[in-house]
Amino acid sequence: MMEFLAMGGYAPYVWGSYLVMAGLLVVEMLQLRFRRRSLMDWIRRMARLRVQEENQ
Amino acid sequence: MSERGIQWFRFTAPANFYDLAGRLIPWFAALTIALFGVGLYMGLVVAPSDYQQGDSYRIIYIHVPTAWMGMFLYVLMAIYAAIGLIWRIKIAEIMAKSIAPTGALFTFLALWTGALWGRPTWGVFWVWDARLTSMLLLLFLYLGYMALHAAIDDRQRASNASAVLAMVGVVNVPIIYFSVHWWNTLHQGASITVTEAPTMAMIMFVTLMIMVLATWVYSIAVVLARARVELLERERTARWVQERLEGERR
Amino acid sequence: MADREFRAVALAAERGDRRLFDDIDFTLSPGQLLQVSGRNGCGKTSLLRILSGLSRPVAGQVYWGDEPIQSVDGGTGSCLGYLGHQNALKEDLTAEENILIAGGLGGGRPDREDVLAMLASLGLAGYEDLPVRYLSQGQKRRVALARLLLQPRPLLILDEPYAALDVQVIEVLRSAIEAHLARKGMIVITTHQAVDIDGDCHNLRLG
Amino acid sequence: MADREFRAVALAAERGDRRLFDDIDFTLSPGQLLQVSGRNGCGKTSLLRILSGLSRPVAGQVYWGDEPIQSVDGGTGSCLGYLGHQNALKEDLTAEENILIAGGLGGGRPDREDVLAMLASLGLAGYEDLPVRYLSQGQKRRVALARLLLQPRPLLILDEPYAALDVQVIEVLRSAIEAHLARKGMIVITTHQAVDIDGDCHNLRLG
Amino acid sequence: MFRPLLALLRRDLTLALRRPQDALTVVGFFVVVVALFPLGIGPDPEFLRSLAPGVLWVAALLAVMLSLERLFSDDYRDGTLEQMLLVPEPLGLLVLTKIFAHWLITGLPLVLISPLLAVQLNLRPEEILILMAALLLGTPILSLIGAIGAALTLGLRGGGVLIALLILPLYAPPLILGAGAVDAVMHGASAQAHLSLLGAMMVFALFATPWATAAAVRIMLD
Amino acid sequence: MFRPLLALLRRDLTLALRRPQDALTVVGFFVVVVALFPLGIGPDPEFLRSLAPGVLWVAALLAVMLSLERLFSDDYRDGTLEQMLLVPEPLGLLVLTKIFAHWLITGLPLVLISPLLAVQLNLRPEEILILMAALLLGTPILSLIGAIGAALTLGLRGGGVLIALLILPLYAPPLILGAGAVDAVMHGASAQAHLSLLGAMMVFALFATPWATAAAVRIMLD
Ligand code: HEM
Ligand SMILES: Nc1ncnc2c1ncn2[C@@H]1O[C@H](COP(=O)(O)OP(=O)(O)OP(=O)(O)O)[C@@H](O)[C@H]1O
Ligand SMILES: Nc1ncnc2c1ncn2[C@@H]1O[C@H](COP(=O)(O)OP(=O)(O)OP(=O)(O)O)[C@@H](O)[C@H]1O
Ligand SMILES: [Mg+2]
Ligand SMILES: [Mg+2]
Repeated sequence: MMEFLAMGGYAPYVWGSYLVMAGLLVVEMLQLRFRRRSLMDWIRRMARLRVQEENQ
Repeated sequence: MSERGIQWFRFTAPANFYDLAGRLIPWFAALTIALFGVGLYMGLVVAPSDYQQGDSYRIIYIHVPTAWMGMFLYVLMAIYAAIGLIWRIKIAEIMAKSIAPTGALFTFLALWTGALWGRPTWGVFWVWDARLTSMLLLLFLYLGYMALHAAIDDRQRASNASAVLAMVGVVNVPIIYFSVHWWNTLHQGASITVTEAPTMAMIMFVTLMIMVLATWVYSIAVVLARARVELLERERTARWVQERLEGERR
Repeated sequence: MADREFRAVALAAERGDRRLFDDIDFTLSPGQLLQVSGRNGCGKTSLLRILSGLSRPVAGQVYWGDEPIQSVDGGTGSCLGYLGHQNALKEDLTAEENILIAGGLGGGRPDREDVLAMLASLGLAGYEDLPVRYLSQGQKRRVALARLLLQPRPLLILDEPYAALDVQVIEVLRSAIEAHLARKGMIVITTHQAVDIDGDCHNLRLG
Repeated sequence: MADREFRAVALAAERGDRRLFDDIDFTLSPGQLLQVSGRNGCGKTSLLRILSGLSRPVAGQVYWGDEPIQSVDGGTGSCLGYLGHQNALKEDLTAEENILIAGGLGGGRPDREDVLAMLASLGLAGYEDLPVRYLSQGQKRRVALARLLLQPRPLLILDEPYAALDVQVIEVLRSAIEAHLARKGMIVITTHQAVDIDGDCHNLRLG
Repeated sequence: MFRPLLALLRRDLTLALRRPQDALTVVGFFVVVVALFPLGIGPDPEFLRSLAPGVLWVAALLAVMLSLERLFSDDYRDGTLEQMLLVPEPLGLLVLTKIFAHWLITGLPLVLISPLLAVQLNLRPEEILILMAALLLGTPILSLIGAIGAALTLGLRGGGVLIALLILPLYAPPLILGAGAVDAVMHGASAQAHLSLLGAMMVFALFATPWATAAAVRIMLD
Repeated sequence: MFRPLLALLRRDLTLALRRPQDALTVVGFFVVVVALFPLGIGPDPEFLRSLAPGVLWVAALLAVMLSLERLFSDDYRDGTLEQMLLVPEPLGLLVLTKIFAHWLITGLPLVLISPLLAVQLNLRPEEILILMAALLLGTPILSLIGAIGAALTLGLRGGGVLIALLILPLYAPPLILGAGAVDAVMHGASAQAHLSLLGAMMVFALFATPWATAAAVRIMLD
């Protein structure tokens, strides 16, 4: 296992590449999900507002 | 906008696109996980280390796919932008805008992984090699596109303006590439260039292709997902959005 | 002066998420004036820009005779003159130069005497050869008006032309407008100030 | 509200080479309004800027009580509010934020409820949390007015406050001005639009 | 047909003459940037000489880029650009005329002042000739390409810096070729190839960019 | 006493957050300018390394300078600056607050991104540390001095280029010291002296320039 992690002495480079890539892809997906959620909330709020206005 | 134009693609109608993308995304997401799983296992565990570069060569499995993806997505983005600008097709505009962040991300990753690979192989993180330099300029083109999009408030105007920029950029990419190439070979200086891996072993090649496929599927999934969000944001007052929202939880 | 009608068909405009107006239709014949009125923010400026072909409506079309306004023979500018919120003057040029050059740009060859006479009639005698920068808010507006009135266009589109003008000049402008209508010109105008105009006036209320 | 007089003594202004006005004297007591009128370019804006201490006269002096206006205790801004041709709004902030921050900058701690109420009274209910950029010309002017009216200053200096406003809002503004006078405030105002104000009004004609 | 274009050209040149400091500041900027380099890098003459083509070109490029912000923005702010859309003349030609005027006012003076700076950086006469030729071909390209960026940032806050980000990547080819031309003569080679490529690029830009710029102007004024 | 200053600082930072691209484009410009140099000068790593301190500093300086144009001009254009003169608070302090906000938005990011570029130009870790320290001390000086130029060119046409001409000469001392610090470590000497001088200069600028800037603002708004 340690041997695998050491990558023949190139650990910083190899893992630096792979982990950064994994990290950034995950960040991209999370950011997308976050954006989608806040957008949905906003649309719902506006819809509620409109209904409220119409009822008045 | 006045003449709604070409409707022969069924999915150009926003609601249809929204639904279709929503149905496709889970499949691509699943495929992405599977391909990355297999690719990473093969690349990091199964494939033997290189007799010259040792284990550092394993970076190739992400370096090459990201580099390809970065370049390809720019062209794709420009094509969508042109379609959006000329025929005023909303979905194309949205696709162009949605591709940009992913393309920039992959371009950045190509630079990053290349730099980390360069250290063990060349002894430095960076040389002003033609390929590296034009990749860097490509990143700037992406950033300029996104900055322009962000700087303009009006959505329609933003996508039109950045479409012009994307098209100008794509005409220039080959010019940039050749001039940079020429510049580098004219000066003496850095004689190190990106070396071809010596006749790749079969296992390496297969692994590489799996990883390339994985980044492809990932890009499709993410771009579609982002396009859906963009679409919602643009059409948030449309009736179909309200209808979709009744049904959907998240 | 004009021999065609100016028509708007089913115009709609959006800004941000809001639909400003919908289904605006009208026909303006030679000699008629259309006053667009409405509260602040109801979309008057947006409508006037669409009418002059500067921006595109979300739906509908504007016609000059039978041609869409963007593709009029000889360019949109050959049939209409537009005065926006801004004066479109070069601050470093004098009033006279500004008007002469604008005339040249429009393809005409304006006469110096006419320009001076027009400026004088708007109360700018003595200010013709000062760089526009030295003029006050209202004086600049007058120069812009002089430029517009010197380009003989059948249709004039005026966005709050009275803004910043003092009472005397408003009077002058009013008679210029009436003369233009009498010559079978057409006018589209917005304003928050009440100025009565003699002629075939119509009203369009937004919002 | 105010307990001092606002006085101008022998003011003169020059722009370029021209003397705009000479020897302007007046005294404004609490509860009085001064309307500055005159043709375009006679120097109204220049006078108002001098009165608010933003620019210096060639001759003469402006006093707040016995202090010259530039060296009032607590800063010029503590005794007067100024509304110029420009609205002084940040386009990226909402109407509400703009007003709250301007209040904070003035050293006060404005109340959110008051701000919303004032905006509503000026017909901007529903627009409070939109970036000002999205507002039309007249709506922006209203936000600037709301900001001014929320800073309780004894003296208000208003340069064409009615510009770009529609009729309803002019009415609202008129009653706000009358209320300010009734509270023993003072006002200096210029305008080309005729709006009758009930109160102790005086007139100053330039040019 | 050409009357409006001439009127426009005359207007832009008149405006520039009324405000000579505008054109002079561009030249001033060029000179100052070149002068900063020895401060940052050290005064060694041989070293400076080997840097000279690059530094001169980068400085010229930055100077042109900065001046570009004003290419349309003045006309935009005071509403003249709007009126120009109403002129019965193809917008592309109007744009080209404006670019030409802009080059006469800013690009040409750079070319003319460059020998002075080149001497200060120890370039030789024959190298200076090539430098001027390259700049003569290159600065119009910079103006033409930059006009697109100028149009795309019309009316945006922070336009100046945004322009830079948009067009600097596109400036790489003329920069490489231009600096390369001088470099080639410095190393005893011929600059022929560089210069002909630059010329070809200029012709291409001359025909292609005005339309892109016109489209951008229309979009931003929509 | 401090409430208005805090309100101002909060306002400026909020505005920057609403428009993050403004700050990002400054960084982008910095990066792009640095990237242009190898294109103009050639890719030889050793050569680039010896240029690195000068190039990085000149690029940082240009980036700060360009961003300065917007320090007061937004406030000037929409009339907020006029209102600020009426605030019961010394104008010098208000100006200092604005400069501080401006530095947080533009100067600090430059410092933070500089290591990346330094690596591309082949600087070594210990040199990069000194580079960052020098930039950390130097960029505030650049902002402080530049503010005077920004105030003096308020409302003038072609402000951007004019600012450059006014303040670039004043930028010579921080440039020499800053680039010199890195150069010193590159040649095995100590950067102590350079850094302390830079620090002293910063303190001096901190006390002197806000008042000059305030005076300039008053004059230009008269
Ligand atoms: C920051 C540094 C680097 C960048 C920006 C970069 C960029 C690229 C790009 C754009 C490609 C795809 C181009 C094509 O397929 O024609 C590529 C492919 C490749 N790179 Fe890199 N690279 C970098 C560093 C390296 C290093 C250090 C190595 C190994 C020593 C390397 C090895 C390769 C290989 C083997 C390929 C695939 C070969 C091929 O398909 O032509 N790269 N790189
Ligand atoms: N870029 C924009 N994004 C979103 N909304 C906008 C934008 N520009 C304008 N609006 C909105 O569009 C509406 C119409 O603006 P417009 O300038 O046409 O009004 P107007 O009728 O001319 O008003 P005024 O009488 O005040 O000049 C306003 O309510 C404004 O809030
Ligand atoms: N910078 C300047 N240099 C020279 N003259 C100037 C300058 N600014 C203004 N003027 C002149 O000063 C006069 C007064 O200008 P001011 O703006 O005070 O007029 P105003 O009374 O406010 O006019 P308006 O009703 O049009 O707003 C004008 O005639 C103008 O020509
Ligand atoms: Mg309007
Ligand atoms: Mg005035």
